Amino acid sequence: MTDPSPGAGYTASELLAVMSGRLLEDGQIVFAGVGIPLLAATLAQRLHAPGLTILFEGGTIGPFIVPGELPPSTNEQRCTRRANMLLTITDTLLLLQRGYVDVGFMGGAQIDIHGNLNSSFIGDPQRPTTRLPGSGGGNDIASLTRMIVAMKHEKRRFVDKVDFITSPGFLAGGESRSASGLIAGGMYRVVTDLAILGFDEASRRMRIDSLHPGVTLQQVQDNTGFELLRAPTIGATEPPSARELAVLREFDPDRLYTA
Amino acid sequence: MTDPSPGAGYTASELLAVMSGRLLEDGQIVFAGVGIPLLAATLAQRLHAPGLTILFEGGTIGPFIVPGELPPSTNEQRCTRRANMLLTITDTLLLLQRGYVDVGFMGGAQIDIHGNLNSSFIGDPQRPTTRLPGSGGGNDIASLTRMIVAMKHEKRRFVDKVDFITSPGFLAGGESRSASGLIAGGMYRVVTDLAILGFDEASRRMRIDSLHPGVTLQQVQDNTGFELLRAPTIGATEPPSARELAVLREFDPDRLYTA
Amino acid sequence: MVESYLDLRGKIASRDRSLREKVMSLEEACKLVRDGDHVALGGCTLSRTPMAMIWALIRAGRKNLTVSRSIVSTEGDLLFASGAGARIVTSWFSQGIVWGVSKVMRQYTETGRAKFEEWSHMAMGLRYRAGAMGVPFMPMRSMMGSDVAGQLDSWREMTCPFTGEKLMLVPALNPDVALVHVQRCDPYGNAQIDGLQFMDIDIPMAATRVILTTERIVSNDQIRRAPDQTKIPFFTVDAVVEVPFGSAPHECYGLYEPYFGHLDSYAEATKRDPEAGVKQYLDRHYHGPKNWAEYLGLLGIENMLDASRRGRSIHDD
Amino acid sequence: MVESYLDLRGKIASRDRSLREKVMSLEEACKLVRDGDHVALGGCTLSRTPMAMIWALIRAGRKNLTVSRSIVSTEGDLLFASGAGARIVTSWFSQGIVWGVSKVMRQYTETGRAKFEEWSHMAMGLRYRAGAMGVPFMPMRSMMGSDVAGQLDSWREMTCPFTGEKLMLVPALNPDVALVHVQRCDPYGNAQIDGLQFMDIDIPMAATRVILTTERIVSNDQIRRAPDQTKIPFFTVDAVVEVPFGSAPHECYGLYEPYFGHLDSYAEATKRDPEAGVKQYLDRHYHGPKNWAEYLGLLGIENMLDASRRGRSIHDD
Repeated sequence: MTDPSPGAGYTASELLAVMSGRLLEDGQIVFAGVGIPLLAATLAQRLHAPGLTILFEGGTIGPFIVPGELPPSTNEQRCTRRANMLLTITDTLLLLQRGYVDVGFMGGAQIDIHGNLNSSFIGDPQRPTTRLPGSGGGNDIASLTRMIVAMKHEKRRFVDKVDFITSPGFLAGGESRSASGLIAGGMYRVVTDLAILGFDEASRRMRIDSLHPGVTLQQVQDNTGFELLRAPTIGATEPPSARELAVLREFDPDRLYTA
Repeated sequence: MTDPSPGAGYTASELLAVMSGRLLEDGQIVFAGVGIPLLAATLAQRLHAPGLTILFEGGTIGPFIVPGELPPSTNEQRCTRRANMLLTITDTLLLLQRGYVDVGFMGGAQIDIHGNLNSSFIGDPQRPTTRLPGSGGGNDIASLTRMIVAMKHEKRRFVDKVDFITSPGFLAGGESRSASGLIAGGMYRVVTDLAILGFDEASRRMRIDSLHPGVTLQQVQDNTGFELLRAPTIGATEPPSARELAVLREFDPDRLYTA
Repeated sequence: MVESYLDLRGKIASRDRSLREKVMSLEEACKLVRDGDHVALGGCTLSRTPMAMIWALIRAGRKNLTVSRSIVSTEGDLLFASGAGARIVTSWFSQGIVWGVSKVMRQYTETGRAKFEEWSHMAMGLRYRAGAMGVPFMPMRSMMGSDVAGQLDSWREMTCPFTGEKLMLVPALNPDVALVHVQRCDPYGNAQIDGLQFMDIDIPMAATRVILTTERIVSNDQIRRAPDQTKIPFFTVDAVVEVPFGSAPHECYGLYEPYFGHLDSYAEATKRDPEAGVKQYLDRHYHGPKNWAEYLGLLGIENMLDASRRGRSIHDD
Repeated sequence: MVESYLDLRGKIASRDRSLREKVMSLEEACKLVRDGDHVALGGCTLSRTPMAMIWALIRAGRKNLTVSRSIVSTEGDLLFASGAGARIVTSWFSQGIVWGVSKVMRQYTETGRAKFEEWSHMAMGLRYRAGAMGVPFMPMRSMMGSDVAGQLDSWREMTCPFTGEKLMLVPALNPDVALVHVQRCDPYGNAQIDGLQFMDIDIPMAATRVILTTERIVSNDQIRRAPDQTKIPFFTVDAVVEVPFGSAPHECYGLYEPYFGHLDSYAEATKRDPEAGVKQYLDRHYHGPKNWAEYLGLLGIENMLDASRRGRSIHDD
């Protein structure tokens, strides 16, 4: 991945964290994965969304992450600092099913034209080139709530059809998701280091919604393995502010997730 | 009800508690209702079965009841004294379904030839003479484990067919219980102030197994609203010992359940 | 009988689930309950009954409620007799085994003026649990073959596609409102419950709106010091009402046992003429007092001290 | 794929479920695990991993186990490489996101020498829960439509008889043995778990045999003083083994955090030549030490103190 604006004073990961954090709204309940999602949600909580509630898959409701003590996954005690409640993993995931979660927020390894995510196999699943770690909560989160995905924008990651649907987006597009039994939720936004992408209401194909500072439509298309639709009006995102970057760096001083 | 041996020095309820307590074995897990079952299980625990574990529907595993502080139901804090664990009602009842309980132990208001219990309606359920309190855990206990029922032996309580099957015994007898989907458990013993009754293996009809001191077969039959089978050998139970009665009275000094 | 998944989700999506204060009075909380609602009650028999909230609803003249609970005691009598409750869905309904069969329950059900809908105890629990989990039913292995099932029509049997066994499917229960009384919670509704939990973890999760009454309100800081003790999460809660002795004359684990003398006299008063007896009781204890403290005064300070002494003895071990 | 109800009940009926002492050594507890068993592990990722028991099973030469867990970390590498584990059933398997994809997991699965069977995380949880409840399946609303479901054949879809909605039915999982590490339990196996519970309430209830390792054994009296803190009841438990730092180098809530330096060096050692690296690790840390204390010595006293200091900081609030 290339930093879209070298000399901008922030890394691509920091850009991702800032841009996706801005999509979260005050008062929402957000089911956040470790890494960029956790950082972005914490950033939002400290800046524009103090009433944001973070849920971690490991069983934590409403924690406050301590700067400099980021957890290695969502399942360690660092995730529980000053939480409102701890509960079992199964009951935490059931909060998604019950409908209590506004936004599921994850990273992605590979995504396709309909927002399906793959974190299981690269290549033929029967004889994979690479066995990836798998679903974790991804399948459940993507099946049961509105999703924001934060990932780096590379051609090999944005493919026409994923090798394996680990976490369902709109499956084959159109009405195929709800026909499969997934009648709630769905892919909402994909945030990359180049742009913010949404999905066309009818075809459920990926669409460019807005561009990050200094990025062109062509640049986004060039880094994508399929043809992107374009929103009627393409927005331009504001660059990360000094305040946003300062808070981010306070939380991840060792650049564990934002190198 | 008439005391079968006036001047015996114990009430019919005390006889019931002693006789049914003796059926419990050391090491068993017993799901006990309030009243006689609770007293009988506590008695067994103090005398011949120190390793008996008592479960209460309200969510208590392995308590020790404090003498003189009997709970008004299985759902108050008095049930929890020195318990090993408290859990939700639903999870307690699920222990029955999972197969962890050796014996379910309840009182009964009305029973029939196949051991079905009624605690819901006297008369036509559509226009009942008496609306009784209902199932409580009775239906689940009787459906999911081997049952001991302690009740007073009266003709109006021992009927050919109960007005309403609240807690299933062997339903219509034979294989009808398992055919209905209830493939585990079943009625084991009915303990009364006159006798101990079992069920014929094939017909699943009620059978006299043994008689209490001074009680005749005819007397049992006379107090029963249907024809009782008789075990090949009819046993004779030992009368309550002074020790048994003393412990019982220590636990229920106010004769709350043993008047 | 079971709501569609999208309807259930829609109801939750429209609620304000942010971390916000929601402390109010009993009277204000009443506004969250509408005539005809399905109201689920926490606690069981004489334990942690949300008595203060029931008291307030009866005073506010709510009508035609369907009320469900694991096991129903005197509060069921009062709901029937006041006209607030038209139907009670439960596994067992009477004052308590030591007082015999409730004459008030009998009076109202035998004359058909009110309905007592009976399920097995586990069925009640699994219906709330299915509701809490966001699925339309739970499979179980009891209630089959019995007349308890026979008199109901809102269950299904199925043959298990894995084992070929017969299973009972009980429908999810998603109450309109849940009333739960707890020992303590914070102003946001994070509740910690000591002792017996009954069905009070599933019920608020299954309900569309939740009213908590609490013996005391503690700070959110205190909750956050022991988050593994929180049993009900704030975002399920719509109202928090601080009501000391909010279950009296029933018990609240670790704080007070039942007021046995009062319950004996209630049983006595409703024995001969159940209808007149319960009406007098309602007039005196429900409609008479100007507030909850005055109600507690009628129950008597000495009785309060006695119930508290017995209640706190649980901590002697 | 799902055992019949009568078989499951028969297995429980034949166990000694009385209140009895069951304290033993790691080596004795190993005898409760047979080659080819399905072994479920408590904890999640780096938390409360029953590492000491896994260590003992590998040392005892157990073979061909199917191992299931909510999320699998380094213990999965070691089970594969030692030959103890032939199949791992889980939702996620890698050392941890900060160390990248496990090279050992890749080596064994990509060459087909061991199997990694993937389910959604909630499916894992509901499979254990169905097993714990004594029903053959749980209905749920995820995994449908995805290739996660597509590559498995032991689930069923159904049309809900109440709502007409499509539902996924996941099969009950009743492991032969459960290994769970806890902060404290009594000699009978009544266990209290602080902090995150993961799937460790359902797993012992679902299993046929349960081995608890515990940071310390407390008296039954102490358990009975706070029975509402007990999370696993004694009658599900077959062995209690006291093993301080029994999750090291993973964490145990409130006592020690992960040994991060050790985990970094493990990742480094298995990076270039995963197979040789993990074998060396097993030789040195698993087969080398004469007992658990010597294993802890290899991890280093300073690292132990550091992990403990960080672990106990959770109580600073």
